[in-house]
Parts: sequence; structure tokens; C-alpha cells
Amino acid sequence: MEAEASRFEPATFQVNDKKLGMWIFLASEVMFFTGLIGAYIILRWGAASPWPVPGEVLNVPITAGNTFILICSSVTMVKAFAAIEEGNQKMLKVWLLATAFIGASFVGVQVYEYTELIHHGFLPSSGLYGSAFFTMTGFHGLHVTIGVLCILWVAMKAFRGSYSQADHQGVEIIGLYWHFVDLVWIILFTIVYLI
Amino acid sequence: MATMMAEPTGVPVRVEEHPQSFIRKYIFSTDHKIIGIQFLFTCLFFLLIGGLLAVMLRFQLGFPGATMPGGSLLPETMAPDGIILPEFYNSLVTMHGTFMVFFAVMPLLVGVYANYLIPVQIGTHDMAFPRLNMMSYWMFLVSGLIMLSSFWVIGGASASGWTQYAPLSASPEASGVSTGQILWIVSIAIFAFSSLLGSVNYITTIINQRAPGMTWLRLPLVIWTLFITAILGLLAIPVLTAALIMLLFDQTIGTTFFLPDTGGQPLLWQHLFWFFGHPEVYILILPGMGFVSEIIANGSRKPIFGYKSMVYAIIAIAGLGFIVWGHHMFQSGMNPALGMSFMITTLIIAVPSAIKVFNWMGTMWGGSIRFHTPFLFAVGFVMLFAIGGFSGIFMASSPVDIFIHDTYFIVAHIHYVLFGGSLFAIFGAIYYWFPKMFGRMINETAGKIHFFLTFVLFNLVFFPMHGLGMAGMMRRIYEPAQYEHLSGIQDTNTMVSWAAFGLFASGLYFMVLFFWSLFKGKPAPENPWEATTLEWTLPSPPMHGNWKELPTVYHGPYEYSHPDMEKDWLLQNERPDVVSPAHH
Amino acid sequence: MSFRDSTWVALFAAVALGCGGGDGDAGSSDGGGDAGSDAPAAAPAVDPAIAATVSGTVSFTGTAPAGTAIDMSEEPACAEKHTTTPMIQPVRVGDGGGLGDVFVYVKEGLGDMTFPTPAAAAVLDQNGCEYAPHVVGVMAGQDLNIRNSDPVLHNINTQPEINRGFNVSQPRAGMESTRTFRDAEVMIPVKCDVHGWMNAYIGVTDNPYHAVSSADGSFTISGLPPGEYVIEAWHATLGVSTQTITVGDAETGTADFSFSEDMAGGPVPMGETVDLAHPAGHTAG
Amino acid sequence: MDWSFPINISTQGVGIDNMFWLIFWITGAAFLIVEVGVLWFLWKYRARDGHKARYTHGHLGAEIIWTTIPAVTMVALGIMSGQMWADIRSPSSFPENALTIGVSAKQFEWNVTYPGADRVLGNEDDFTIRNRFEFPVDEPVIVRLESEDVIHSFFIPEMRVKQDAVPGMTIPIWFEATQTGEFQIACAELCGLGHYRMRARVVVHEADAFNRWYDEHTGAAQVAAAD
Amino acid sequence: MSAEGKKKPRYMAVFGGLAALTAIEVAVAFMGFERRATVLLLIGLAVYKALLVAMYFMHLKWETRSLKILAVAPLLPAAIMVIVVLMENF
Repeated sequence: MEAEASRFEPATFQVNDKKLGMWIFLASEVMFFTGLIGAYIILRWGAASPWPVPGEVLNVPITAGNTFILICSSVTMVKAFAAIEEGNQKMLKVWLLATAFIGASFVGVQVYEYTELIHHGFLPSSGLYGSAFFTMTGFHGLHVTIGVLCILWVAMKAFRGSYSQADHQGVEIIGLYWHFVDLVWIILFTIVYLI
Repeated sequence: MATMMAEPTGVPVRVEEHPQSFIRKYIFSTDHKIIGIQFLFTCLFFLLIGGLLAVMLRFQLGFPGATMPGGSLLPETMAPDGIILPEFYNSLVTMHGTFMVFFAVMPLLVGVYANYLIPVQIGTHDMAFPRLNMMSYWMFLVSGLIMLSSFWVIGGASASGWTQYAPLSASPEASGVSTGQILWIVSIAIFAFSSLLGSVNYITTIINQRAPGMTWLRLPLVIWTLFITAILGLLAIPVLTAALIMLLFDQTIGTTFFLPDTGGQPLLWQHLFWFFGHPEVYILILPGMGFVSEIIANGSRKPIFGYKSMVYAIIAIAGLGFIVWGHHMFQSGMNPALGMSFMITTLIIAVPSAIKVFNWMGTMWGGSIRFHTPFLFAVGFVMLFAIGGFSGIFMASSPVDIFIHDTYFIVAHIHYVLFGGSLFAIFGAIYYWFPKMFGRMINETAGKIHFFLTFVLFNLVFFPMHGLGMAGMMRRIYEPAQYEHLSGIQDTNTMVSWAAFGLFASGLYFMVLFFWSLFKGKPAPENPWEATTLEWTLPSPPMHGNWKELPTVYHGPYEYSHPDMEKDWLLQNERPDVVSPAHH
Repeated sequence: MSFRDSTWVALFAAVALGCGGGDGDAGSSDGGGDAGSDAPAAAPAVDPAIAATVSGTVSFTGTAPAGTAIDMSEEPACAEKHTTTPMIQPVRVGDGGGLGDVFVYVKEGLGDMTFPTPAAAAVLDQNGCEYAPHVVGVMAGQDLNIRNSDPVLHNINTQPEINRGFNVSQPRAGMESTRTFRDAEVMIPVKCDVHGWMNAYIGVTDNPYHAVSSADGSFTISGLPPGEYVIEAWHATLGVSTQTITVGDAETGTADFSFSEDMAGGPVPMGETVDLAHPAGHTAG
Repeated sequence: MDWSFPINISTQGVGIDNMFWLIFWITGAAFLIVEVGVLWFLWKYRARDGHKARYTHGHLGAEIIWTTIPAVTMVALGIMSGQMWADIRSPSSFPENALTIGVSAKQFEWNVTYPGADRVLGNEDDFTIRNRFEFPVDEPVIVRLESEDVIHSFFIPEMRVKQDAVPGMTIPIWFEATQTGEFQIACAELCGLGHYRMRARVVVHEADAFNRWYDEHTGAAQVAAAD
Repeated sequence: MSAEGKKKPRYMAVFGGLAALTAIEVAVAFMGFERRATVLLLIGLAVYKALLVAMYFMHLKWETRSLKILAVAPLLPAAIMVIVVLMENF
């Protein structure tokens, strides 16, 4: 058994599998969004014709609000994590459900935004800006949706009482994913809507 | 046991063989060994497909317009009365590349051996995420079958080359392929996700699950190469996924990322593709280098020469691999200034490869060489990979590349690296670990026959291609001889085609040998090659969960011919009678 | 070579396992839809005793635009088939002012009668790097037999708007490929991307009553049931001209059309459906 | 069997071929060292009774040697190639007042546009000829490459010229022929089912022959413009 | 587990910061400064917000050095790709 004790000799990360795995997965997510956002930057930089002014095509105020919503969801998520760290099962459930709800409403607002834009004739097929806008925000939206589903699943496990002060990796790694998605949105919002 | 469970790492510990149904055990298995074997069988099937496509396109090149034997089996849109059509030829070229790169060589290296070897060589019970591992296999299988099915949809399979250069790949009007093209994209996207799951799994496992005493510099080189490969895949493949999504949307919902009419940039596709594609090239060769290091050390009965420099070379290749992609684009209209810098980085990346070749020679030097089949293939790898490396230098020099770019010179180059390199390493690995995987030996004589057939025929097929390239024969040309400057090359092409058929036959011979040995081969001992790494301490085949109690590692991976010992190999978990002089 | 044969079997077996071999025939029926599926049901055959005929000539007034010479020096195999320099001739005027390559067909008046598809295939040949004929008519569902009489690569790139198009290649002399079009469409442009000058037009109608004017401008549509018809003449650069004609039992009506140089550059309808069931719909435009 | 370069008829080709053979001899030497070395080791160190393998983990000196030698060689090659690359492709290397010809690729033809009598490309007296690319010997020619549909590649083996034609871009290249004769443009980038037939005639004329040919066509062009 | 034993991070403060920065961003975007200044400013703000999220919400602040490196590592190839391809247009 002393063999077991020394099995992480020399300690490299001192992080358990699931968390390490999530961070590694996020690394690949970084590259994925770099592919999309990078393509946008490159196309815009190299565009021959003048690029449309985001503020005139898109509804920035609404999206600013939506950004705020997503930030809120990040806070509730981290609150959930803090709760279970103190072993507070009740608040864990509350905050998780809150996060899921706020996340869902973010997607809702995005869907509304899409319908409005399409109604006003701004489509994926309307030029480079349309292409890039819908592809980038669309795939971010997809990530959010998946995140919401995962959070609901974690919440379900929370109601089953699968998490404890000692062991709550589930909450922690879904949190990592959720905050990453939030982080990506922060970048996207600036690049796509403001610049 | 309890203490092990309580361990913070949550390592799944399955020590005793608990009975499982056939389905759970062999089909939807989470055991890394079974998954590795599933990958092996699937990949061999796809390898066969890829070879078959090669035979067909070689037939057209060798006997332009002749009726292909059995060709009448093909639908009229591919080969009316056995005569291959140009559009079908383009599909053949595309799908041969696709199957060999994505569904044969890459998963054979990563899917099969990363899965099988990582846990048994670093000394743990299983992968960090066994279920993800299973998922990764099934997604791989699905993507492969989707790709295969695209031959039979209206318009046929994708015909824009495995590099899928837009706009040809983005506009059905131009390529004449729509459904097949979409299936290609979807299939590779699924494949990308599958290998992403794999990478996460491998990296986590190698970082967190090493047995006690298995320090970074005691890892077998196979593990090092697989680790770096996983990192390359992790960072490169998502970029391809992103590009594929854009391409798919260009195809289907009218976006214009790569379509110039509305400002899209065709070159953007090439940049994104090759940003993935060049690391991919190293994904395809690094694990092979790992196998070869393992086998050469074993065959020469010597510690690998310059273990550390090997490790650093691997890391250097990976690092440089991310800044050389532009050498695929010297003639693509890329800014010439960029071409300049890419040329320098590309030439530099030849250095670590050279180091490895010399280290392998250094390992053989002063050895006591045993010529078992795996060793023959490993040596074949060194000799042929060297040629591939040299021919690469011609392409790296951008002025020379002006002429040989997109000619058969580069076809020769890629095959010396991917076939002479990767595939020889894979054959070596199959022969080397077959006893461990299936508990039976492959007959040595039969194996050596396979080696010599393959080695000779391979060179007959691919060496003349350097000449064809110098004569100016372009890639992906359905009927070269109708160009004036190529009027003289038909007999070369015919000869190459015959050799290619022979090479395919030797492949079939191997398949037969493989499956025959599976059932009829004589039982394998625990350590048939008298090797030193941890998997050889396990019974052949190892049981579910590998170890009852995890081994402890005392020294480096290749302690052969230790002076103070009677037998000439020292397993990693063996303490020599005297103090081991392992690391200095 | 037997080993290759055997591996063939292997592949197909493998595939049968792999993807259920389900869509095995989808590829082979590529192109203009499959013939059998919606060929007209057995129709009232027109009694030859009362069958009427419409014939006439298409004439051209004015001076035809000068043709441009084609440089076939890169395709000697084609060049040697021509005694005179081959020309691109948008308007082919025969002696006596007859206008050739005009597609004449019954546009309206057959109500919702259906007709059996002609068993004989229409032929579109590629000879001397030119399409022969330049304009060909088929009935929906009728076989169109595309031939290559040249020892060089031609690709047949059809660009319909209603039917499913196809783009097939014929790398060798003597190759044939048979296609059909599911729906009536006037006209379907055809081009060969390897030889920029090669183009042709396929007229697809719901009935067998169509003709292409010969070099002297004459055409004949026979076997018509008696009745009143709208006849349209279509030319690739001069556009269309329509007239109504009534033919009684077993009589022969005459419909002469005349095109003039000032019609050039006008709109030429392409990819129009000709739906006999609803004569009102789909007129020019 | 014709296994070596086609004849070279361009000024740039000389350097390219020389660089090729330089690399050929360098890698050839390395090739011998590796292959002969391996075979020799295999023979010399084959397992024999009573003979045990040397127990060594490597040798720093050796590592340094076989790291530096390749590194130096590569950098040297890089510098030489870089110079040549700049002479061929860098914008500054383009000759002044060279004859400029437009080449536009489409599936599966090369349309060559010559400047009209005024010898200036891009105005109404230009004339376009399908699949015929004619230019004078001993005079630098600039080709402005374009593509209408997909990516093609403009390849004249004897001229040692290859450049992709990318839709949406105009890519200039230049070269100078040193011999007259008839050659072919080949398409070197997969561009669809007719890719393998996408070739055009290249004619390199003596200067005065070229001028005669040119005047005929400019004449023709004016006539065409008239009606 | 990572934050165990350390003093609780003040999540609400971070949240306030993020909200405020977002408001500032929108303001900047419509303030109509000189173009380059706007872009630089916006990018700066976005990066700062991203850092806040990573450091506090994702607890990177309390992780081992090697994990911090792992988290930042992919940004290198990412930056290389974008920057190099941008050079096309120079």
C-alpha cells in the first residue's frame, strides 16, 4: 500500500482525473472557437468591401442585456459550488436550478434575436457578416444549450443527494464548462457586436 | 482495497475478473484492451478498403481506359462496362487519401495502440474515462461507415481531394458532388469528435495514472510519442472541425466563408486545413517512431541511444509542427513573404527527425541484434522514413517546390513517410504486441516473408514515383500520357501499377496470416521478446483490470544487457540484485 | 489477376455488411430521374385514320450575324473530321432563307390527354467536337441516348431548372449513356466544359408532338389528334414565336413561322414547364 | 522511361534546377550514410554466441554532432533558397515594363487575354484567345492569373512555372523564355472531372514573329470592336 | 476542492465588476472615439473580463502553476494561427 501512497510521485498537477480532463477538453474548445473567431477576424480584416457597422445591423442593447444575463448565470453557478463546499445541500439545488433557468433564458433571448434578424432580412446567406455572425453565435448558443442540459442533469443528481462537502466534482467540472462558455461569450460579444 | 477506493483520484480499480455477458465484454466494452482490439479489427477493414481504392486508381493509371476486371460490378455512374470515369477517378483519389489518413493509419496508431498500451505500459488498471473511451470507438465506427456509404449516394463520393480545397469542395456545381460531399464533412466532423474524446482520455491517463515510480523520464518512448500525439490532436483537430462547419454551411445554408463572389477567401480554407493538416502529419508519424524505438532497443538488446534527446526531439517536432503548415501553400497564392518564413521553419523541423534516425542507428551500434519480424519492420521504417525525410527537403525549398509541388514527387514523399514510415511501424507493432493482445504468436517465417514482400514491392511502387514527379507528372491526373511532356512515362506507370497490385496482394497475405494466427498460432509466453516494459510482466493476454496490485517502477524503460546481470533484460519493475545504475 | 476479382467480391460483401448495401442502386439512377416511375399511363392511341399533321417552314429575314471560327488545333481528332473550318453559328440560315435548329412543339390544346412514351431513344451525338443535333426534342420519360463519337473527353453538363441536371463525362470514343428527364421543360441548355464552344439544347415536352426545323427551315409534326393547338417555335438566340392552328380529321395544317434579325438579343425562355393539364399557366417569361 | 526534368527554357529554371541537384547531392550523401550504416550495423552486430551488447545510454558528443551538422546544412539551404525565392516571387523582383498578359482559368479552359495595340492590359482593345498562350522569347513576361470558378494551377513544366489561380484573387507571376518552341500549359490543381484535360498550347516566338502574330490579332481585334 | 482552506473569494464583487465593465464596453462602443482607440479599449476590457471569470469563477487563481500553464497553453498556437494568417493581407 505504501506503493499506492507514492503513486503520484512526482506530483504533476495534483488535480483529479475529471477536473484535469475538463481543463484539457476546454483547451480544445479554445482552439475550436479560435477557428471560428479567427476566421471572422481574418475575413473582416481582408474584406475588400466596407464591413457593415454591427450597431446598425444588430440590436446591441438587447444583446448587452443578454450578456448581463449570462454573467448572472455564472454567478449563480459559482454560488452553487460555494454552497456545496460548505455542505449546504439546499442552496446547491437552488443555485443550480437558478443557473439552468437563467441559462435557458439566455438561449431564449438569442432565439428571439435570431427571429427578429431573419425577419429583417439578415440571414446566414447575407454576406460574410451574416455567415460569420450566425455561425459563431449559433455555435456558442449550442454550447449554452448543452450546458443547460448538463446543469439540469447535475441538479437532478443533487436532488438525489449525490454530492457532499467532501466529493462534488460533478458540480465543479460543469461549473468550469459553464464559466468557459460565459468567457467565450464575453469575447464574442465584444468582437461581433461592439467592434 | 478500501484505502485504494478512498483515494482522491477516483481511479477505477477492478481487480478480480467479474463475469460479464458477451455483449458487455466484447461489444460495448469499457476495457481499454477490448476497445483497442475493436479499433484494430475496424482499422484493418478500412485499410483493406483504402488499398482496394488504390488498386483501382492504379489500374486506371497503368492501363488507361482499359476494362477493369470486375469493374462491371460497379454502377454505370462509376465505371460503365468497367471503364473508370474521370469523375469516379477523382472520387477514388479523394477517398483513398481519406480512408488511409483518417480511418486506417491514424486510428491504427492512436486508436489501437494508445488504447491498448497506455494503461499497460504506465501501469494502471484502465483509462481515466473508460466510458468516453467506448464512445470514442463507436463514433469512429459510425463516421467510417458514413464515409463508406457516400460511394453509393447520387453524385457519388466526394471528389475534391482529401484536402477538400474550397471552392471546389464548397460548390456542388463545380464538383458535381453534393450529397457525397456533405457526407464527407459530417463523417470527418464525427471522427474529429471521436479523436477529441480519445485525446482527452490519453492525456489525463498519462498525467494522472502512472504507476508508482513511473516518472516522466522513465516513461517508455511509445508513451511519450502517444502523449505528444494526443496533445497535437487536441489542439489541431478542433480547428479542422471549425473549418468543416464553415464548409458545410457554405454547401448547405448559403454562407460564403470560402466562396469569393461575396468576399469569402478560398485561401482561408487552406490555412485552416493545413493548420490542422501539418500537426496531423506528425500525429501520423510520431507514434510510429515510438514503436520503432521500442522494437529497435529490444532487437538490438541495448538501452535506447540518447533517451533524453529522443524525448526532446519528439517535443521539438510537436512544437515546430504548429508553425510550418504554410509549406503546403508555397504555390497557392499565399503572400511570398510568408512563404519565406515558412520555408525556414520547415527546414529546421528536419533536424529533430534527423536526430531520431541517428539515435536509432546509435542504438543498433554495438548491439547484439536479433532479427525477429518486428525488428525487420522497424529497420524497414528507419530506412524508408529516412528517404521520405530527404525527399521532404526538396519540397521545403520553395523554389524547387515550384516545379515539384503537386507532382508525383510529393506523392512519393507522402507514401515514403506514411507507408514506408507509419505503416511499417504499424506492422512492426502488430507483430510485436500480437502475442500480448491475443496470447498467440505469429509464425516468424511467415512474418519475415510478409516483410520482404512488402519491402521490395513498396520500393518498386513508390521509388519510381520520384522520377515521374521530376518528369512533371501532376497528381490526381486521370490520364497523364496525353500531355506532351508525359508521353514517355506510360510504361513506368504500368510497371508501378503491377507492383502496386503485388503490394496489395502481400497485404491480403498479411490479413490471412493475421487471422490464421488468431486461432491457430502457437500459444504465447508472458514475455516472448524478452522485453523490459511493464506490459510484459502481465499474462498474455492480460486480465480485465491488468494488475491485482499496481507495479512499482525502479528505473528507465530500456535496461537491456545490464552488465551486472545474467539475463540481458531487466523489467521496469525488477530491482537488479545490485543497485541499478539506471539514471544519470 | 484473379486475386483482384476475388477482392471485388470481398469489397461488395464488406459493403453489404457495412452500410446494408441499401442504397446500392441510388448511384446508378443518377441524373434525370428514373424513366419507369411516372411514364404516362396507357393513353388513347390516336386513330391513324383521323390523325392530323402540322407542317411548315421557319424563315429568317435580315442578315444573320457572322459566325466565329473555332480553333480545334488542340483537338486534331476533331479537327480532321471537318473539311471546312468549323464555325460557331448562332443563327443557321439555309438556302431559301430557311432557319434551322428551331424547336417547334405543341404548347397548348391537348388538354390533359396523356401519351405513351416513344420506345425509341432520341440521340444526342458528340461528333467532331460538336453536338449533333444542336437542338433535340424528347418526351418526358423518353430515353435520351448520349454518344461520344470522338476519341477525346467530352462532359455533358446539363443545366435544367425543373428537372434534375447531370454532369457526366465520356472520356472515350463509342461511350454511350442513356438519361431521361422526368418533367416537361423547354429548353434545357447543354454544354461541354472541356470545349467551350460546344453547346446544345434539349426540349422536353409532355407529348410526342415536337420537331426541330431542318437546315431549310422545314418541320413536320404528325400523328396529332384533330383539334385546335397553340404551336410554339423556339430559337436559341431569337426567342419564341407562337401561333394557333386548327386541324381536322386526317388533314394537314400549315404553320409557318418567321424570325428576323431584330429579334436577336430579346428574351429567350429557358427552363419553362409546359403543363398540358393547365394550358392557362406557364406562358412566356 | 523518362525519369528526369523536361528541358528547361526559362531564366528562372536554371537556378531552380541547380538548387534541386544541390539538395540531391547533399541528401544523396546523407542517404548513403544512413542506409549503408544501417545495413553495416545489421551485419556487424548480429547476435552471436558469447557476444553481449554494449551497455550504454548514449553519448552527448555524438548527439551534439548530429544535431549541429543537419541544423547548419538546413539553415544554409534555407538562406540560399530564400534568396532565390525572393528573386522569383517577391514583388520587387518583377521586371519593369514587361509584356503583361492576363490568364483566366475556368473549368476546363485557359482564356488568355492580350493587351491590345496599346500594349496595356485592362482596356477595351484587349483581345482574348482560348487555350493559346503566345509570347516572345528573351523578353520578360508578366502573367496576371485569375480564376472564374475553382482553384486551378498554371503549370508550364519547361518554364519551371507553377502558380495556383485562385478565384477572387489576381496573382502576378513573371518569367522569361530562353528558347522558342511549342509547349503546353497543364492544370496542376484538381479542379473537377475535366481536370486532366485542362491544357492549353504555349507558343514561344522569335520577337519579330511574335510582333507579326500580334499585329494580325490586334487588327482582328479592331475589326471585332468595329462591329 | 481547489479553493479549500483558502479565504472565500468575494464572488459578488467580481460579479459587480463584470456587470460594470459590460456597461462601460457598450458605452465605449457608442461613444464614437477614434476607431483604433475604441478597438484597443474594447479588446482590453474584454480580456480583463475574461481574466476575471477565469481567475475567480474558474478558480484558476488557486490552482497549481502547472494547471495555470495548461489553461493558458492553447492560446499560443491560437494566436500564432490568427496572426500568421492575418499577415496574408500585408
